Order: sequence, then structure tokens, then C-alpha cells
Amino acid sequence: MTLTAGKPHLSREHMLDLLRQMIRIRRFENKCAELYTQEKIRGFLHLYDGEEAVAVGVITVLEKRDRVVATYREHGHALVRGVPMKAVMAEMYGKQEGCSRGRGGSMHLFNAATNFYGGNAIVGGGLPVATGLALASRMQGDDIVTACFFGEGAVAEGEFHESLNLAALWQLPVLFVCENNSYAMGTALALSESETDIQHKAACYRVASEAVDGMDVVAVEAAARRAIQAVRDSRKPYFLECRTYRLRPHSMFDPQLYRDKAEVESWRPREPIARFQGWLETNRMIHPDELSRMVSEIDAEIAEAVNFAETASWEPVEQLCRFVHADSTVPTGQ
Amino acid sequence: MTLTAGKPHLSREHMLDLLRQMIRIRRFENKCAELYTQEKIRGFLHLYDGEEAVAVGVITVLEKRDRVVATYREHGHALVRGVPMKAVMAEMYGKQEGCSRGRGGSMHLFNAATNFYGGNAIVGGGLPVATGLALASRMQGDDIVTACFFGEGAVAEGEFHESLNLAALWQLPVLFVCENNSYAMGTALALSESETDIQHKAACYRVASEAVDGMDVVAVEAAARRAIQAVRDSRKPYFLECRTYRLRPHSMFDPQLYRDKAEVESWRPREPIARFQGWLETNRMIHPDELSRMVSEIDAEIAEAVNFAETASWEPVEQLCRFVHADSTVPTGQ
Amino acid sequence: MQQAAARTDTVETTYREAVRAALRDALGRDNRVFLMGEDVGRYGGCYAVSHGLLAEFGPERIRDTPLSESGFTGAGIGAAMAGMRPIVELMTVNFSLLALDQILNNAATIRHMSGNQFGVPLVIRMATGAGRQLAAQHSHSLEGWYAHIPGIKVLTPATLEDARGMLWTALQEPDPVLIFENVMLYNMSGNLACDAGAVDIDKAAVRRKGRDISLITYGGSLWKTLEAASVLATEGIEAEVIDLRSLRPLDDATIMTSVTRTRRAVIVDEGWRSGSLAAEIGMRIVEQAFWSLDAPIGRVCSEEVPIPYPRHLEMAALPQLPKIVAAAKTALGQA
Amino acid sequence: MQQAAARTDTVETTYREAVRAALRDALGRDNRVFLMGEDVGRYGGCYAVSHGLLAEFGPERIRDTPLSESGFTGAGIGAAMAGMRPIVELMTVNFSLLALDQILNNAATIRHMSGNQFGVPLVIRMATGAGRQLAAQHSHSLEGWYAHIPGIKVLTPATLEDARGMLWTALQEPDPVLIFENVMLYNMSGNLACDAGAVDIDKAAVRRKGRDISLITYGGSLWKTLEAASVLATEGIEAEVIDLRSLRPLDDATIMTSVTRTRRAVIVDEGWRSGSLAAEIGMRIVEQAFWSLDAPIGRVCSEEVPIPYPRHLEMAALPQLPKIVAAAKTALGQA
Ligand SMILES: Cc1ncc(C[n+]2csc(CCOP(=O)(O)OP(=O)(O)O)c2C)c(N)n1
Ligand SMILES: Cc1ncc(C[n+]2csc(CCOP(=O)(O)OP(=O)(O)O)c2C)c(N)n1
Ligand SMILES: [Mg+2]
Ligand SMILES: [Mg+2]
Repeated sequence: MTLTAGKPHLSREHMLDLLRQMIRIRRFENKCAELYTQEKIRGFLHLYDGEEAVAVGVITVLEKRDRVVATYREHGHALVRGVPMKAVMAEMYGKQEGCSRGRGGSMHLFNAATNFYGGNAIVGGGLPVATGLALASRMQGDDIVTACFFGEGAVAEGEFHESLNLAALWQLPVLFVCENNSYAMGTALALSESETDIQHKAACYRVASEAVDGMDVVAVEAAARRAIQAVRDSRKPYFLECRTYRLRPHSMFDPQLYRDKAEVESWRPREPIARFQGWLETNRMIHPDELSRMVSEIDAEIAEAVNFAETASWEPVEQLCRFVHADSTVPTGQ
Repeated sequence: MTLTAGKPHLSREHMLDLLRQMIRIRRFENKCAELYTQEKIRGFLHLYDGEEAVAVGVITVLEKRDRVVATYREHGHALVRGVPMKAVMAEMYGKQEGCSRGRGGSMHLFNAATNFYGGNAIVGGGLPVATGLALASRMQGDDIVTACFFGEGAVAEGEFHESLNLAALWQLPVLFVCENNSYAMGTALALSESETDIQHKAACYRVASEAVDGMDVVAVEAAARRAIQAVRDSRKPYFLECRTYRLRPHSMFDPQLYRDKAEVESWRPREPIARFQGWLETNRMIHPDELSRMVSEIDAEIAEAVNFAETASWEPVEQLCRFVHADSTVPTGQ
Repeated sequence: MQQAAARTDTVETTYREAVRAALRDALGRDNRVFLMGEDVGRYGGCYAVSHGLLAEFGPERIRDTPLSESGFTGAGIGAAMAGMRPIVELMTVNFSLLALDQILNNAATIRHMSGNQFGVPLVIRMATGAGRQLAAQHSHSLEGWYAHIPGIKVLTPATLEDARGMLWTALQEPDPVLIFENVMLYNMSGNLACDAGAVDIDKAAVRRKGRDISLITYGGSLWKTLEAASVLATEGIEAEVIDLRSLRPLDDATIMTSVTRTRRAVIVDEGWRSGSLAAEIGMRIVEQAFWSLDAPIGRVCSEEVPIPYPRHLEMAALPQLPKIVAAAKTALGQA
Repeated sequence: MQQAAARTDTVETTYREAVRAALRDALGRDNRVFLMGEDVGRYGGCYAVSHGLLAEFGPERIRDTPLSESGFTGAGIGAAMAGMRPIVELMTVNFSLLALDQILNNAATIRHMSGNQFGVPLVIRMATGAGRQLAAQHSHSLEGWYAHIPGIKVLTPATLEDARGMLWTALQEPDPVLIFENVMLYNMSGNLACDAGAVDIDKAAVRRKGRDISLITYGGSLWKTLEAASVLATEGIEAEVIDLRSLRPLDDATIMTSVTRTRRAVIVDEGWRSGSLAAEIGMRIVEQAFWSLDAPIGRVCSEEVPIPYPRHLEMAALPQLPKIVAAAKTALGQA
């Protein structure tokens, strides 16, 4: 029943898992949007609707020992990486059972257990940090890969340039994953880059690269597999551009004046979940029962996560000034 | 007697002027080095020895209305641009008759009369400013060209990347002149860039470019002429890499541990003044008498400048806190 | 009669609309003025301040920039030096750190380094402040910190009048001016004179008269402080409330006149306590009015913690009404 | 006998050599430690501090970086999070502005944002201060300004002992530590114990005992202040001199103990006056020891001007002996 016999990652089971992960992100985030309107979740909320194939395709291929650096649009990455959904949801609520003790919120999911180095809300701010994680790998002589996610908007920042150069110059094992969703808030790529072929940026630093249809989870995974293998073997950086599209507003505050409804609709058919699900159905690799079981399992997990977050606790206000520096009462990550 | 009849800029007179300008810089700076050991000049002093063909070749081609942005290694640029030598020397002394009233010193020569926008001592710091000067040109609809000089070390800075992208994206009339002298203080290019072909950087931003032998003043001038014409006509940026070499230490404090004497010596035959002078002599375009007259005129000018600086005055200490904001007693540049 | 009418004719508006009106006015009056920043155009401004201006003034003058804070701030400096009057919007103060080299090493020093030959008549606007649960990287209040830098002016409009009026005055300055707009004020509504226009930027304003204690503040904290003054009034304490308006330069005279009379002072400032603007003001009072003081000066600042996401912790980290009231009472010996 | 010998065995050295010895020691003791920055290797350090270390420890651990302050500072943060103990050298504080986003938004906040899961045990060293006629872009004294940021520690070694000893202690910290080395001290020579090693970084030090007034300072200004104390002594004034050593956190106890006894204080600080560290210290004294004060607190800071190039103007811009003496006398009512 597998597409390519002998390649375990292309097993039907694996396919279903890719689908399941994408649906899990989508439905989790739909719930978050709902909870946002109920004011259970506050602050900024950036949804990943339409882009799920990227996190799923890439992070699936990483090993447990590998590291992930992400942006403020990172719920999907955290979930795929294995940060428990309960802990993510509690974080969105700001409860102390959250994966960052509630201190970080939606934009700052962290999890030491899964080497999830955050949720960074300064555009481009994660790239130097990822470069440094990879520098540690080099100096410690391990075979860890650091995967660094960022939007195409970050490419205009000086830190992008400095990080790519450092990683290439020092031969650091970092996978740069550009989530090119065509917009940085309301700024279309053509308004932010004189060279809009993002993949081409890598060549400017002599970094190996590939561009892939970021709406096709199988393609992303295949490209990620090549990329991650290349980084693991060569101990050099690699650049993966995933061409995708954000179907929702930038955040919950965005009136979307900068794009037509028609444009959004034109992308909808390529939306990664429906597309992959359709393909699986066409190829009879998934049974409708299986799908509905999958969805109800996910919904049950979400319900449980919401329940967990609801009943989780607020950190006592007396603790306000903790965690600015290490204190003795709580163990630190490293 | 001209090389290419009909091209007025290749007249013998012009050739001699190129030579004269280079010698003028060299001898001025030699004097500065001497004055530095006498502690007449203080602070950092960065000499241009070996690189004179760049400033001379490029700035010669600029029109009076054009603008220049330079670095801390800018004595040559100021002199070619027409900032009076007396005012430059007085500035090196810190006297109030200096071209920046003595406030700036060697690294911060400014001169509104010649559109000389300074002497910037933050590596890369002048690039965004030059971009903005060109933005004003664009918005004001003039045909001014802004020439921005910087070292190859600046190419690693985020501001380089941001500026090239902005200039290309917005189509701004700025000429980026990279003075690639192979070292940033003690850091060889190969230790600072994963892609050491500096000219190639321009292509990454879709900026037209050219690399030229920066030790050959005629070649630099010819390239600059093409470049400046291109900027003036197209109102787009252009990138000129001038490959040169710094024959002296980075500043007066540099023990030069990072390079062999032999390497320095291997560059000396290509040194722009001796080379051009030799060529002129071989081609009988200059008479020994002419040369010695030239040198003594220059020396006289230098002596006069030193005398001017010596007898110029210290700004009264009561004025210390002036020029932080505009005040009414002194007219401002713009 | 007509004069009186003009003076009393007001229109209901918001702080956001007042800033927008100021922008529109400046763009209309002076064609050297343009607005440049991330998402100021097609998006309409991250806080919707510049909404509609792109349609009115076009993409050259309402210039969307790439995410290149240092690059476009520096470009604003260059454009200003060449005769334009740029308004650079740094979406929020949190991202302004990326542009700090340009601000401190170029904008603030070029007049001086050039011996007064070049000036940088640049206005930089940015949103500042916490209170929207945006967590540690998006909640800085660094306006007081910026006020350390010689060569720039720092303005903090707290009222509709100042939101409407400070921009034009800032644009007339020959040197860089930073304007900090507190994010919590954008939705604030009220009445503004129909003919509201430029206001001075030299003087602090006494927003409430009182004789018992001087409460000194600015920006978003002004409203909490006025509320505190009302609460204190119910207990018979007449607090004077000073809105600094400009954090650099500071209007010492207004502060000292007040403190010399009330003999007690509390400073309310949303910056982190250590090295806060409140410290500077306290120190100036000590230097200039020590012998008038009847009690230690108090300050209410933010706690020394990156701002946490949960509402109860964020609120606890910021200056709040009860803390202001308590500090005032302590200064009055009533704690 | 042996103990006594060990205690008195000293060697003549310089501040520069003491920092180098500290680096060599740390690199030798802990292989997680490495030094990274512009020209730290082949050039030998812009102030020759790291001269010789490349030969000893190789280019991986004495890592020359491109001119990418934000990039390599961020890389230091990442490496620290992954178990290394990087020492990032930002050639001088003047260039650190380019890295400020990484310092403030990442290094200082990651422990907090991550709910204590990740720490950033990073040491950032930089040269600071004016006095070498390097003009407006190369003469900043921003250490006091950095002390505003929660989540980092700020150290200012002024003595050979501290230059030698603070680095190792800083490397043991689980959180970021910034060490500011005043450029005017590198050539300072003196005797240092042969067995000099790590020193505490929690306490201010009383460098001279006195009962009449407390002079509070740090870093390069310590020596000017001690000189001022000597001058004052010739006039019968016994000044106590406190070397803060750590600007964040501040050791309030040592300050207050002194001021409560002397009842008068002057703070000497090379930062620009407005928003200076001196203001913070003055304000803390007001908050904690107001009733002990017999006179207004004084401060001697830099003038509010970008540092000018000519020597006479630069000297006039900075705190100097006569100003310190005068400020002390003013505080003593002898002006
Ligand atoms: C340095 C910085 N500048 C501005 C912002 C405000 N901002 C947040 S997200 C965003 C757009 C980023 O676009 P992109 O990198 O393409 O990522 P996407 O949101 O599309 O995933 C902007 C401008 C920020 N967070 N950081
Ligand atoms: C941002 C910044 N970092 C570091 C320095 C210190 N510094 C001054 S010149 C220089 C080398 C610059 O090299 P390059 O750009 O190649 O110019 P060159 O000196 O060779 O002309 C360095 C590191 C600085 N002035 N600015
Ligand atoms: Mg995007
Ligand atoms: Mg160079």
C-alpha cells in the first residue's frame, strides 16, 4: 500500500500521521481563534492556517536531539515537535502550567524537554540564536541539527544577512527554513525585496538551498529529508524555502486591506490539508471512518487541553519578579 | 599627446591632475603621520596609503552638486572633493578653523560647501545615510548622484544588506563604492565573508556592478565614469568594487601581526602613484621638472596648511555645549 | 462672538485620529514631509494610525518599508540632511533597538561632529508601553531611557491636544525629535477643538492644580495619575499633577515651582525602576529644591522584570492607581 | 610563614595583562569557554588584550568574527543556551548599539519568557569610556545606561584585582553578565598578588575610609575620585570613596551604610548627566536615607554633549578632579 515500498517514511501510516498532525494544528488553532474572541487568550495571536505543511513536513524529519527555533507564529511547530498540547494551551491562557509557565504566551512557547528554543517575536531575532546553537554543536562535536524557522519578511533584516554569512563562513549545522507566505503583515514580498527569489539569497552566501511547494506536505518532507541529511552529514548550513500562503489575517487585528479576497480564494484550493486529504482519498489510502476517528481523537485532545488550561492555575502575583535571574528553587534547562 | 583623442578627460592635463591629486593625498597623509608622532594630531588616524587611486578615480568624476559619504579613512576623499587642505589640517589638529570646527577630528571631516557628508566612524553606518540622501534626490526629482565609500569589512554588517536592498528596491541614485583593501583591521576577507567575491554581493540585490583594479587610477576613473553615468541616467544604484591594498597599518596602533611583511611588499609594485607616474614617464607624458614642480607646489600647500593649523585657534571651552542642537548664532548647512 | 465660537467648537475624536489628523495636516502643508515605516501604507499602520493616508498621498509619501529598522531609519537621517522632512515610524519602541546605532551615533551626533554644518530634522514616531499582554519582547517603555541621549528631543503626547499638535512643532525643529505614543492611548476618545493645531513642546503642563503634593508623570501614566489625584481628593489631599510632555529636555522650572510649593513629590513612570526617568527627576529635585522638601521623594515605576504575559502579572508589573495613591500617602506621612 | 609569603607575593602587572590573565585562566580551566569578537585573534585585540591567546588556544576558541555585532552576539546567546560559556567581545561599547536588540530582547529576557527553562550564561566584555580623543562616535560611556535592563548584570572592574577576578565569577553566573573595561585603565600598572583569582561581584568596595562625605563612583572615575579624596584630605576633609564594582545589581547596603554615617554624598559617573546612573544612586539615597542627609546630594557627570575631539573640550566634557573636589565642598557647605 505504500507509495515507494521500502521507504518507511512513505508508509501509509506515516502518511496518515502527516495528515493527522496538520489537522491537529488546524483544529487546535481554530479553537484558539474562538478562545481569543472569548478573551480567554489575549495579546497577539498569529495563526498558521494554510502553512501547516511546513512545520509538519520539516519537524517530522528532525531527531529528538535536534533543536528548533521558531517565531511568534509557532503553535504548529511546538505541537509537531511534541510539546504537549495541554501545556501549549495553558500557555495561551497564561497559566503557570503552561509550557513557559504562562510568562510567554502565544508568541513565546518554549520547551526544554523537546529542545524547543522558542517562540521569538522580534522578526529575524531567532536567526543569530540558531546560528549560536549550531556553533555550540560544532564546538561540542555532536551531530545535532538546529532548524530555524522565519518568515520571508525577516529576509530584509540585517540579522538575516549576518546569520547566513556566519553560518556559512563557520560551517555551522543549521537548517534555515524560510516560510515564504508572500506577506509580512501587509507588505507583499515585492515591496520588501529587490530580489524576490528568496532561495537565491542562499547562494549569495554559498549556502546550499532548495525551494519547495510549501503547500504540499509530502514535498516539504522530502525536501526536508534531503536538507536535514545534508546538514547532518556536511555540518554545513542549508536553506530551505517553503512557498506557502497565510489564509487568515496576520494576527487577530488585521483588516487585510492589502490583499483581495479573490487572491486568498485563489490559494484556497492549494490549502495543504484538503489537498493532501483529497489525494489520500483519491488514492484510497484513507477511509472516511479513519478520518472521522482521527478528527474526533484530535477534538478530544483539544477539549482536554482546553479543560486543562481552564482549570490550571494563575501564578501567584507574589512571584512576579522571579525568573529574571536564576533562582535556586527551580532547576534550569541546561 | 592624449591617449584617446577627443576624450577630454584623457588629456595629458587630466592625467597630470590625477597624479597630482594622488601625490597630494599621499604627502598630506605622510605629514599627518609625522604630526601624529609629534602629538599634534591625536585620536585615531587611519591612512589611505596605497588606496589613493580609488578616491581620486571616483570623486574626480562627480559633479559639484553630487554628494559624498565616506568613512574614518577619508582624508583623501575630502581633499579630492575640494575641502580646502587648510581646513582639513586644522580639523586634524582640533582647531575651530577646521572643516568640522575641530569637533570631529580625523574621522569626522565634514564640509557642506562641497556636499561632503562626512567621515563616519561606525563601520557600515554611512550606508543607510547615503541611501537616504539618494531617497531625497528621488523625491526631489533632481539628477544628483550620492557616492558612498566603505570598506569590504562593512559588507558583513546588516546595514550593508539593508541599504543595498532599499536602494535597489526603491531605485535610488546611489553609487556604492567598496574599497576592498583585503583587510578589516586584522581580519582578512576570507575570515569575514563566506562569499569573498564582493562584486557578487550586488547581484544578490539586482544591483548593477563592476569590479576594478583599485590600484590603477585610470581604470578606476573609467569605471567610475560608467558607473556614475549609469546612476545619473537610470536613477538606480550601482556597485563598484575597487580592489586595492592598504600598505600602512590599519591605524597608528596596529602592530600588523596578521600579515607578513612579504605580503605587503608583494603589493608595493602595484602601488598606484609609482605605477601611474612610471607609466606617464615611460610614455613621456610627464617631464621630471614638471613632477618636481608639482611636488613642491604640493609641499608648499601642505606647509601652508600646517602653518594654518598651528596658528589656528582653540574653541573657547565655554562653548563646549554648543552644536548639540541648532542655535541661532551659527547658520546651519541646509 | 465668532472667536468664542471658534474656541468652543469641538469635535469628538480619538488619540489615534488626532495623530492621523496631525500626519495628514503635515503632509498637506509641507511637501518635504513624508511618512516611512513598516506597514504604514497598504496595511494602514499596525495601530491603524495611518489608515487612509496612502490613498490620499500615494506610495512615495506614505512609504511602506521592508523590515529593515536600521536601514530605513538611517535613510530618514540622510533624507533629512538633504532637505526632506521625513517622519519615520518605528512600529514600536521594541523594534527601535535595531535602529539605535543610527539614532545615537548618527542622528544625535551629526550636527555636533560636523561642527554645525549639517542638521538632521527628522521626526521618529513609535508606539510604546505595556498593558496589552504582548509579553517580554513587545512591552517596553524605553522613552525615559532614550531621554539620556544628547542631541535628540523626546516627546510623549498624553492628551488629544498633544497628539494632534506636537508633530507639526517637531517637524519645525532643526534636529531629531522622537515622539512616543503610548499604545494604551490610541483608543482614548474625547473632545478636541476643531481648530486644534500645533502646540509648544517646551513646557510641562500642570494638568491638575493642588497644594499638598506634586505628582509628576507623562504619557500613558498621566491618566492613572489624574485618577489617583481624584481618589486622594476624596480624602482631602490636593495633589498637583504635572504632565512632563517633553522628557528631553525636561522643563525643570515647572517641576521646581510645583515642588517648592507642595514640598512633596512622587514621580510616576512606566519605565523599569532602576535608571528610570523618575530617578533623573528625583535627582533634579534634590539638586534644585532639596531644602524645600518635607519628605523623601517617591517613585512609582515598573517592576524590574520583563513584562509577563498574564494579565494579573502584567498589571502588577506596571504602575497602578493603588500604588500611586499609596506612594502619595507615604510622601505625606500618612502610610 | 608560607601563608604569609603567599599573601604578599605580588607581581607588577597592568590592567590589560590582568584581563588577559583572566581570559587565559578561564580558557584553561573550562573548555566550554571561548572568546569571540572582532579582531580578538590574529590582530591580538584592538586594545591588545587578547594578544597571544590565539597561539595558545587556536582559532576555534579565539574566534575572529566578521563585523556583525548583532549576529555574533546572538550567536553567543545561542551557544550559551546550548551549554557553552562564550565570552563575546564587543570591541567597544560604541558598537554594542548594533547588538542591543539581541542583548535586551533575547539575552535579558529568554529566562523569563521561557518560564525559567533556558538560561543564557553569556559574558559580554567591552571597552568603554572617553579620554582618548576619539570623538563623538567612539567615546560613549553607556555602562550606566545598560544597568537599566532587568535580566543582565553589569560589572565595571576598576582595579587590577577586579580586572583579574571578575571574569571567572561572571562565567559562573547562569545569566548574562556585561563587563565594561574603561579604555583609560588598560595601561594602568601596579602590583597584583601572584595568586590573584576570582573575586565576588556582589559587593561594592570602600576604597578609602572617611567620615565627612561619601564619594560614590566606579570604573575609570575611581582613580580621579581617589585623587580628589587626597586633595580634600589636605584640607582636612575625610572623604569616603565607594567603588560600586557592580552597576546592576547595585549594592545599596554599602552605599547606605556609608551615607548614613557621612550624611553627605557626591556621585561621580562618566555617563551623560541626564538619566545617568548617578541619578539612580541619588534617588536610592533619597528613598532609603533621606532623613540622614545634611545636604543635597551632588553629582559629577559628563556634560550633555557628544564627546568633542579636541583635548581641552574632551577634558572639559568629562568629570575631572577639580569638579569632584568642588562638588564635595558644595555638599559640605564650603563652596
Ligand atoms: C524587528 C521587528 N519589526 C517589526 C515587527 C512587527 N511584525 C511582527 S510580524 C511582522 C511581519 C513578519 O513577516 P514574516 O517575516 O514574513 O512572517 P509571517 O508573519 O508572514 O509569518 C511584523 C512586521 C517585529 N515583530 N519585529
Ligand atoms: C560597527 C563597528 N564595529 C567595529 C569598528 C572598529 N573598526 C574600525 S575600522 C574597522 C575595520 C573596518 O574594515 P573595512 O570596512 O574593510 O575598512 P578599512 O579600514 O579596511 O578601510 C573596525 C573593525 C567600528 N568602527 N564600527
Ligand atoms: Mg511572511
Ligand atoms: Mg578593508
